[in-house]
Amino acid sequence: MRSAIVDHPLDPTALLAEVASTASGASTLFVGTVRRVNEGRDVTGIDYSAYDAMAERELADIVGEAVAQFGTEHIVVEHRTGTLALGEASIVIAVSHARRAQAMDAQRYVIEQVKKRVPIWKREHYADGAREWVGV
Amino acid sequence: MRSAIVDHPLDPTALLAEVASTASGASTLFVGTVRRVNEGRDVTGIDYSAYDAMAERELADIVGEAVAQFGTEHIVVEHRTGTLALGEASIVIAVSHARRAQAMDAQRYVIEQVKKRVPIWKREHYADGAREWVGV
Amino acid sequence: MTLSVLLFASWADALGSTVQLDLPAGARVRDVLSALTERAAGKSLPKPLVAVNQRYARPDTPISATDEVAIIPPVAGG
Amino acid sequence: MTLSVLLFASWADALGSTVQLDLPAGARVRDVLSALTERAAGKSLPKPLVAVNQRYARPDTPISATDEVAIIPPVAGG
Repeated sequence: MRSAIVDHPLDPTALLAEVASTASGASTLFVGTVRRVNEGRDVTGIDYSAYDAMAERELADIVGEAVAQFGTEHIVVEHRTGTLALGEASIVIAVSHARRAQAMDAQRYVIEQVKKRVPIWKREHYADGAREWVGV
Repeated sequence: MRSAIVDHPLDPTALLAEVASTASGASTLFVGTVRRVNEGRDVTGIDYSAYDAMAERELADIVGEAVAQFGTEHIVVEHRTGTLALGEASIVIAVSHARRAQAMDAQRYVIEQVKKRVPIWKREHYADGAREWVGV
Repeated sequence: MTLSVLLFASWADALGSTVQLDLPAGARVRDVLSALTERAAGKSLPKPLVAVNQRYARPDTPISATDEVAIIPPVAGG
Repeated sequence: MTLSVLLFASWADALGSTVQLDLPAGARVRDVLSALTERAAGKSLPKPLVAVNQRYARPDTPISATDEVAIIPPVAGG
């Protein structure tokens, strides 16, 4: 298991390879990406910022919980910070597990907990030039 | 949307790219792989065979159902046939959706329906030289 | 009528990938299954489903000589 | 005691990324929040949580001058 907050583009393929194991019957990848439209407004990009030390610890806690709860060591998560263009990946979650149901359950647990707990914020850039913090 | 039964190695990265869209906030990838151990026996490889024409139609039906039920066009599935070594991918399911919950729900729907309905069979090769059809 | 039936997996190993059956006119899926089960007597084969023209069919589905009929042992894709 | 508080996102835009607060000895998380809410008077800011030493803290968690205290506006990662 591994988790990190990084400031460079994410590589889903590398994370999928990192969790690969011949003990696993299923691997899953979740990739969060910057959407063109959010709540009816045209988005042109997003700044992600983090309280880095706490975000890294909280993310590591979540991965540790998923490892314990779903029974696989093969979970890797990276979250990106900085300015992201449309379509770029903000988070990649890779899981592999002997059993497919647990691989999918672990994937969902991690993304839902990340959304709730990890101190990361995003400021959307809109086509009209405005920039606003999301969830405020 | 697209689905296929193929007899060459699968490329998860290509399928992930195929479903990418700036209308999507989440992409998921499910990869089924050949496990080293099944029900306590050491596996060395698997032959997958299909009733090709029906398997292609059934797989296309499943993808069409998921497109209608979960509300995204961005679903691509490939299932491989032939002899696969340990760790090789037998199926790849790529989905992208505006919303993460629906992306994950569609992923799960497709793999569960494939397991139930698509006429594909596997014969495991064991370390002791035996070969047996699974699910028999 | 003479009906060609496609077999797969363990059923193909036991009886070949195609079997010719002589069936009375008006035969149904259940008659195909009975005839094949008789041929497989003594072999340990899993109970299959039957597909007619590449769709799963019920036991009472009628069969004609031009239908594509297939024996579908328990599937294991994914 | 003088306490340095870390701010993020909309709170950092409004008050800066660090704020110094003078608080009585024995102050708790709720006192930090009260002091900061007073400084932010008139600005439209979302209700935050507070982290002490990089963990979410309750309103009655006691604070000392050496703690790392941070204001956590609603998170939006993922």
